[in-house]
Amino acid sequence: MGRAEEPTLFELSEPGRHSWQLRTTGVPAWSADELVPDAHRRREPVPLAEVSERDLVAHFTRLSHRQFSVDLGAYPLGSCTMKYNPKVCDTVASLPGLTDVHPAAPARMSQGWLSLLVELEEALCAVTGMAAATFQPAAGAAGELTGLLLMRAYHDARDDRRRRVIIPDSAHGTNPASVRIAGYEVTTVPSDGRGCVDMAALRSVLDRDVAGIMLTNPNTLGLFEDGIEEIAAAVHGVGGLLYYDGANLNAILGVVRPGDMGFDIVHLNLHKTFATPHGGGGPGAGPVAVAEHLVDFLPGPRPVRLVHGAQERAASNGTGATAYGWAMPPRSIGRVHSWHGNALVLARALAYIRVHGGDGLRRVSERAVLNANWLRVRLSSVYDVPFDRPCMHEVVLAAFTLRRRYGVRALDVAKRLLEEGFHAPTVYFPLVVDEALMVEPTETESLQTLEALADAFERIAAEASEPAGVEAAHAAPRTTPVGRVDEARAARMLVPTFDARAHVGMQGDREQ
Amino acid sequence: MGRAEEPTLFELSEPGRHSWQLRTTGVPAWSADELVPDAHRRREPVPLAEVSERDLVAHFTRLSHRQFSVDLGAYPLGSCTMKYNPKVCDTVASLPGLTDVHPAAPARMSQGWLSLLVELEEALCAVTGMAAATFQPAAGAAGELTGLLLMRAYHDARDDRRRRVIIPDSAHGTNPASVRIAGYEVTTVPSDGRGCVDMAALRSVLDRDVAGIMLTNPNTLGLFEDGIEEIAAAVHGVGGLLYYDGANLNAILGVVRPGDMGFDIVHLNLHKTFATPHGGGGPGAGPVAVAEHLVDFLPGPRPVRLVHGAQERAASNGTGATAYGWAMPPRSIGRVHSWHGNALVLARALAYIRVHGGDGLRRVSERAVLNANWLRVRLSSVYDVPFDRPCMHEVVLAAFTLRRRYGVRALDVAKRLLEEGFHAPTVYFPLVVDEALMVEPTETESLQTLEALADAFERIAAEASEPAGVEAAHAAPRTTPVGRVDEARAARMLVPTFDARAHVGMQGDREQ
Amino acid sequence: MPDYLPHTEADIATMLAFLGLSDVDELFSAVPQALRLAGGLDLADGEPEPDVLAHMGALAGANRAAGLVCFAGAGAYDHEVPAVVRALSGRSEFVTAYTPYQPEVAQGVLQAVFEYQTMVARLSGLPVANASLYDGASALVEAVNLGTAASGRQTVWVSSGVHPHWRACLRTFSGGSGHRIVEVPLVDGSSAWPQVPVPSGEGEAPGVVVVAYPNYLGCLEDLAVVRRIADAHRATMVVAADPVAAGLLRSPAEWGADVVVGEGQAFGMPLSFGGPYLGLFSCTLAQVRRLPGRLVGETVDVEGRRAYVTTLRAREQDIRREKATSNVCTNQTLMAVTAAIQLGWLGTLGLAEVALRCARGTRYLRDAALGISGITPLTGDTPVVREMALRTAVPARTVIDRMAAEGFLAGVALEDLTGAGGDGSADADAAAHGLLVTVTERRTLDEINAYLAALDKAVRP
Amino acid sequence: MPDYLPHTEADIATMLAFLGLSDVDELFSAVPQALRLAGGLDLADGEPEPDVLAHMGALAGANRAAGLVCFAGAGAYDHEVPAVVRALSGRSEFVTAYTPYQPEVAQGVLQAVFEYQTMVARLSGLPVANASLYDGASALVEAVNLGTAASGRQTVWVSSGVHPHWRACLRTFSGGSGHRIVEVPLVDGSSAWPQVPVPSGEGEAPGVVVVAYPNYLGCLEDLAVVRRIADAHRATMVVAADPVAAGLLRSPAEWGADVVVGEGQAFGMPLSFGGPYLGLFSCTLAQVRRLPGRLVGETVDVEGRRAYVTTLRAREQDIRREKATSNVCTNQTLMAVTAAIQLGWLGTLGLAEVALRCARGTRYLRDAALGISGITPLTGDTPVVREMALRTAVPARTVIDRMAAEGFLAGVALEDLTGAGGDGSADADAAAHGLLVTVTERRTLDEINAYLAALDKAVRP
Ligand SMILES: Cc1ncc(COP(=O)(O)O)c(C=O)c1O
Ligand SMILES: Cc1ncc(COP(=O)(O)O)c(C=O)c1O
Repeated sequence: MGRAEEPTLFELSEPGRHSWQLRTTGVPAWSADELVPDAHRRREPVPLAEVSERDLVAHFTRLSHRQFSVDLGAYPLGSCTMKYNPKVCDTVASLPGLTDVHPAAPARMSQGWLSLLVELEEALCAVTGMAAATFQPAAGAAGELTGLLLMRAYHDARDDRRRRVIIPDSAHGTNPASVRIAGYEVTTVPSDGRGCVDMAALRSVLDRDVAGIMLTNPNTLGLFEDGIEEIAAAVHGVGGLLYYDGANLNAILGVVRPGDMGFDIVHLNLHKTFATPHGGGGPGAGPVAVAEHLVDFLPGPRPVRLVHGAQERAASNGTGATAYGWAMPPRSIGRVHSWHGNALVLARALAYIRVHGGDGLRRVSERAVLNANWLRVRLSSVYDVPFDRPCMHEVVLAAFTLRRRYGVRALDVAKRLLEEGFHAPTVYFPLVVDEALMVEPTETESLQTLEALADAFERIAAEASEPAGVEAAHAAPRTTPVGRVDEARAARMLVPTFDARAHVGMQGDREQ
Repeated sequence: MGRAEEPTLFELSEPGRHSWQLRTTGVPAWSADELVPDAHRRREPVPLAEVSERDLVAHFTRLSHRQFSVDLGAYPLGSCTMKYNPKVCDTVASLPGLTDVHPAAPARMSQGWLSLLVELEEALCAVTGMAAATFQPAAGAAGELTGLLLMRAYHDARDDRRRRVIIPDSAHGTNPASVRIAGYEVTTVPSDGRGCVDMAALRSVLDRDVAGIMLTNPNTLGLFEDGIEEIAAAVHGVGGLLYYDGANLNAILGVVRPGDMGFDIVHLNLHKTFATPHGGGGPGAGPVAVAEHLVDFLPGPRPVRLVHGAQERAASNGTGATAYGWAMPPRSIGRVHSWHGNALVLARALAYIRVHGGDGLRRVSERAVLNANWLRVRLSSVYDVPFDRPCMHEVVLAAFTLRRRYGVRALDVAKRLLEEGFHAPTVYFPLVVDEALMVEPTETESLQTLEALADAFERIAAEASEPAGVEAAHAAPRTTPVGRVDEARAARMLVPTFDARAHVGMQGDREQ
Repeated sequence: MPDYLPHTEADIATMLAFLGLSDVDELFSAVPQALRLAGGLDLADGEPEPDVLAHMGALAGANRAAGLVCFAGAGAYDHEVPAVVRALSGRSEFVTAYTPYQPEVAQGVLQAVFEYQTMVARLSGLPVANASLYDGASALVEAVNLGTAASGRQTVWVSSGVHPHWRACLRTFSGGSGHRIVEVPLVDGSSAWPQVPVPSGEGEAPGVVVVAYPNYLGCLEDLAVVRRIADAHRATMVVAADPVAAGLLRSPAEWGADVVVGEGQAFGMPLSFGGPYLGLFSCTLAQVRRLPGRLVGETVDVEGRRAYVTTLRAREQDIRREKATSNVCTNQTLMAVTAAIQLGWLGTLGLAEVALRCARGTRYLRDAALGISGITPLTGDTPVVREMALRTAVPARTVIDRMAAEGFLAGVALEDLTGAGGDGSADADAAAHGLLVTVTERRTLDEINAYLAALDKAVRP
Repeated sequence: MPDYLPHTEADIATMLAFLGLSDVDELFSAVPQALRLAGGLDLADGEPEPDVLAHMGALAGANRAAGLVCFAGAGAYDHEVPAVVRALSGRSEFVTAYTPYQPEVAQGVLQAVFEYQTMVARLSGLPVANASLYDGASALVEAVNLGTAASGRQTVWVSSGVHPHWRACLRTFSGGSGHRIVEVPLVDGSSAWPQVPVPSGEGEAPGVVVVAYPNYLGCLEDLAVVRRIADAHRATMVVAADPVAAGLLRSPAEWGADVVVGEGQAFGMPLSFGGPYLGLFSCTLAQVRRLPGRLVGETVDVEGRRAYVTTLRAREQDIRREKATSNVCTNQTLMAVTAAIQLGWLGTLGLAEVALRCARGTRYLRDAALGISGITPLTGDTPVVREMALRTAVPARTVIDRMAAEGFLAGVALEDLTGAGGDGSADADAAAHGLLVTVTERRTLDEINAYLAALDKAVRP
């Protein structure tokens, strides 16, 4: 099951089939031409698929059997924190009292949501050591851009025009891209031999044109930047701000806080650290938390706890209970979302945080780091470990020896792992490591699973020393729904829609 | 995915792991020995599995990928009516207002449920042409037994002791088994050359010792017993009752009613006709509907619409609305279920019936019969059709020619179909047909699906004429999660539990 | 015309043409004209899903009991069902499959049931468990059928501590099987075995002895006595055991049970007005060929891979037909899978904890309730684990009505239980004033205290 | 200690020993002592799931809006979401997967997104659609980025008929991009393009022209005019189109749009207080290398089997880094999959029917509402498809408060929309008395009539 090719919904379609059923309303049945002026009226309906509910279900259920997921097995995709997503959060995200609230409903009618957001904000501030947060950014990258606009607003407010933002060479691609889109120039600093920011290089690029630095700590090599105090002092010294990319917060919950390290702005990836599922690529949530001196610039309106007084009494409808409302920060950069952010994702995160509590979140990080280090030590004899010292929640291995000796690349190792029932690690990232295999087991994998994963890694390496093994590695994966995919052809003969197939002369079906 | 062997939960278990989380209650924490007398107190906890929620989820999700289902594809399993089960019914069956009602809640507090049951009873009576129904039987076989006890109670009440029940040789195994358990003897009548009850044979066994006859119409050959009026007259003539096995009601909704054919007792398989899902083998629901002269014997208590008067006013709490209550039929055979039957299954059936309405149910049968006949005609040139005349909602094909010519049996055809992504038809049933392949496409399969199914059937037959094809048929299925299973060994070396593995010397894992 | 039918007009025309028919009605030519339903079914026309959902929602809304804090039990319990169990047992591969007749594509259900059987066997202490029966009552009926077949004797001694509805079912089905059911009275919460007249001959000697553990009033019966009676008569000892209480109690097998049955609703099934629930059934190896229902066994496939399959099929109705000892075909597989998931979630310690918490809550409520004037014990000092029977100064039905107004489902009136099935075993006054109260692990101290306060008011004349 | 961690004490001991550590704290030796958090997080200890669910349930219960019959829209609509769409989009394979970086095990998500792209392209009439953006606003921002890059000019003419929040986002992000946003006023519901001062030079000439169709007041703009303006300036024409109204309206591509963006919430996503929603984005083939976000393409695997993969990856931030034109990584894939399922469920005729029913309900309500004294039109006779702006005699916020007491979410106060984002484009009185009312296909005649009756009372001084 899952191995048979699945036709597209359009190929299953037959004119006249239907699935839809709509409420009986009794509203007068004017025709389209009575309702829409001729010039605007569509002549033919939008051609979609026409299938029965039965075929709709079979189609998407079969597609789901062609998809790997956390629920099917270990997903040690470095930097992505593919931990188990508790099912209780699905229940939370489907409570009608949360799902059926219009985003423009007046505060008086959405006290539950406002209270939820304020509670989450307080929790995230406790975790990061910051003063306040915005929930509007819908994912990490959106948080980055928001954070950089805050940085800009901060300097602008001091009439201090700065043009550059510093980024280490190990940074995730969203960092430089966000910097560029925020209208800044990127200055890259190299990593030193220990995998940390090269302090000398950093100092050499620091001047009053530097708006700030973007870092994640632990960094994308899975290593803790132990010079962070020095970095912070240096950047603050030239008037720059420190931006924390929260992708790796999973390593340090309850251990150390970005605020205490000197960061001014933090974005969090709730879909990583707080187990809200990734959904095949989203939705995420990328709240941005800031230190006191940046609070006034936050996007708005923001959910706030109303101070006791007239406003509160009005909002709580005379009940006297603490009530919540909206407030626009005085020097807000403005909106960064159509509404208030990915609200249901936020509700999931709060539930996760409450189940764990302060004590549980710390355990999360301890176990994540324990798991990663166990894998590091276990695999260090068969894979390269470019920076072989204690790592945090992920470890960057490399296949350069395998490649040099046997021609087996990181990509081959990844594809072989798919055959073994595991998802592959992140490959070829961070860019500073050749043939990188970035492994993040997460805290929800058991020792048995780690052992099985390590066994698979070792088996693949051992096989590589034999010709059949090399061949198998290059031919992998063969037990997956499809084999290696021709990516070059996809780009060369672009088929971005079913309708585009006709242009490149694809057949409705391959030869039987 | 789905092809890798999955360890049992017990093998994934590690002492000290846990998934459970229970509400914080604040109840005093007495110890077990303060609560349970020594003689009764368990010394060691019941050994179950100890796994994390993450492993629990992965385990059962992976198991689900080793399971075929209606949602994954066509399931033409004759007699079982594996039609599409609308998802809206899942929603109905999870409404807290239905799921959170204790079965012993007083009628005043469960008016919704009572009203639902009465409405469903009325609908089933409309469909079957009967006077009243009981919902207690949890599946078809339970309905049969209940119906036979009603038959007995009816005769007993007339002081008319009868010992035999007639069953055609094509009957489903539950019929004779139920007859036996109801304390009757089975008298089998053969089918005639047209696949119907042999009237002469029937007459020859009819006498005043016959309590009744059990029939399904259409019968298990998918053929309508067109002599039903004659049968009914003959059985009633000797004072016997007619029992209708509702397994095949899907063929005749809105076309003809068991009551009008002369049946006195009808059981329905809601899990067939009314699309409540089969759940891998249950739960079902097997309500029994009866003609007027049997109503007083029904199991009880029964949900009833209260007559206007004091009782109603009490139950409706003075609101004056029509209210519902419980009533024990005066000569009830008693209870046949711990409570009121498989209530949530009943709720699903009512939702299905309401969506279709009278007009829609008739369309269901029309299309079911259309689909079956299309397959019959299409496949009649390559498979044997023992009774080649218009069928109802299913068609019994046979592989005796394939077997004779090439040694390819019905079982082989079935296993090859599994490889093609379809479920197999019912094989070797009914017993009166050699190498039977009982195909019930159901009305929810589209013409395209029927064509693909017929193509697969034809391909298998065509391949059988070549040695490689025969070999492939015998080796099938090879693309399924496991290959052909050693059933003999399962019975010979019985391993009914994980713990029994030790006794027969099974390994924790097969050799790596 | 809402429905789920895929046929377009063009499809229908094509198909009819292929069949050489001109009209859909001709498909039914075998149905005698005189029998055909004129004018269609006497049912309203179909309504679109959202309308139907609104109707069903209105019905659901009319169930006041759903909103009450539940202290009712009597065989149906308000236990925790976590989101994870609902999510997994609701997977459509489990929900929309049929009985695993094709094991090659049914390993998911088969393995889950195999795990379920293992868990049920561990709970009872017996080596074999089947793939499920309809409910507790049907499991008991099948156990009695097995026992009478094994002993060759039709007389069945049943403790009146067995759930009244289950006993009612036994009586109903004895109408077919011809079993002679002898109900043994309860005295002060325990079965009074000595009150059964000494059997006057082989015909009267019991072939089966049935006892509940704990019994339906929540009391722990002396199973050693029952074993001795069974031994004395070479009868089969059947124990109807509460599988949650099993987390605290010695297993029925330790007490010598031959067959253990039970209601599995507590393992992941919502109250649902009584169904679908789950009949638990386990027995000794010696009885395995008389086992009712399906049994999954482990085996291997052609390549030697571990595989599961339904086994000892020769017992089943589709093969043995009129010689079968059980007619069960469709059972409660999805509920068995659900129970396996729920028991996997609870695990060794979770089950013990649930049982312990139930017992604690029960103790707390009982101690406090007996301090209320107007409440007296119905079962004396007999140990109580999980359910208790109280005597209320005003009729129990009145108490339940009054407590509903305070937000509680106060319990089950004994009268409703024993009356409904036409029992009559309990004496009328005890029944009218008997209130069966349950405390599960879900009940908080605050809820219990509020309950007690409400009870205090409710039992005043 | 509730959590989801599998480690037993024994596991931890084994693992620490393997690492040569004696304590878990040593794992964090790289963290400078001075920075370490003393005393743990300032958060309460963990609570078991049922307690958390109770808390979240209480919060949910405090949202009165959830129980109101919804006549609010303004970019977030109460459309039918059938059980089947929820069931399929909730399948854990879709929910718990990551971005399909390993196509061999991600064909499920990839194909679903490919189908989504096809549907979005068919809706807009343009040949390419991406795999989703965050929401309507982010899609608009990206479209403007694409347009300015294509034209090489930073000036953007934006109709004030574009949703006020989206315009607010445009303004926010222009703080980084340096775009010059020129807002074109609405007069009587339509963009008054002639009011924009004639560009005095290349720098002032628009590189992008943005219009909404229908605009946020529900009016149909003349897109031919917009195309002429775009042509005159060789500017990119961006249309923010309502994808449900597209079921009734000519496609933006027919009007000459270069880029079409929209909010996809209407396709299967509940209101959810504003998210997660779905940014729809489609464009011409000529612009495909500037397309923001992910794009799935069809290709083949090594054996020639049809396969899908994310393509033109060189555009994306992880490869182009500081040269990327968009920073989007995580998007709204699950929402795109949901939309594909919902659009598969609606199909060709269902979408047309939904649009038609919306328009009918809107017409009915508008006709009747304008008969109420105290209600006047805010947008004159401009055609209205799906959303309407009314002027209420008392402030709109007051109307909404009063109508809530009658069980309705009466609509959105214009003041809240234009004020919240710090807009100020609408004049203050119009904003304070402007009520945006929406009628979807879910609103019954009874609901609408009851609404009208309540409105009649609510607008009295
Ligand atoms: C280190 C790092 N930073 C930023 C991001 C961007 O987050 P998102 O994908 O939520 O936009 C990611 C995730 O992909 C990441 O790994
Ligand atoms: C013809 C026939 N009769 C009776 C039954 C028994 O129904 P159930 O399986 O619900 O007990 C079946 C189904 O298996 C059947 O096909």
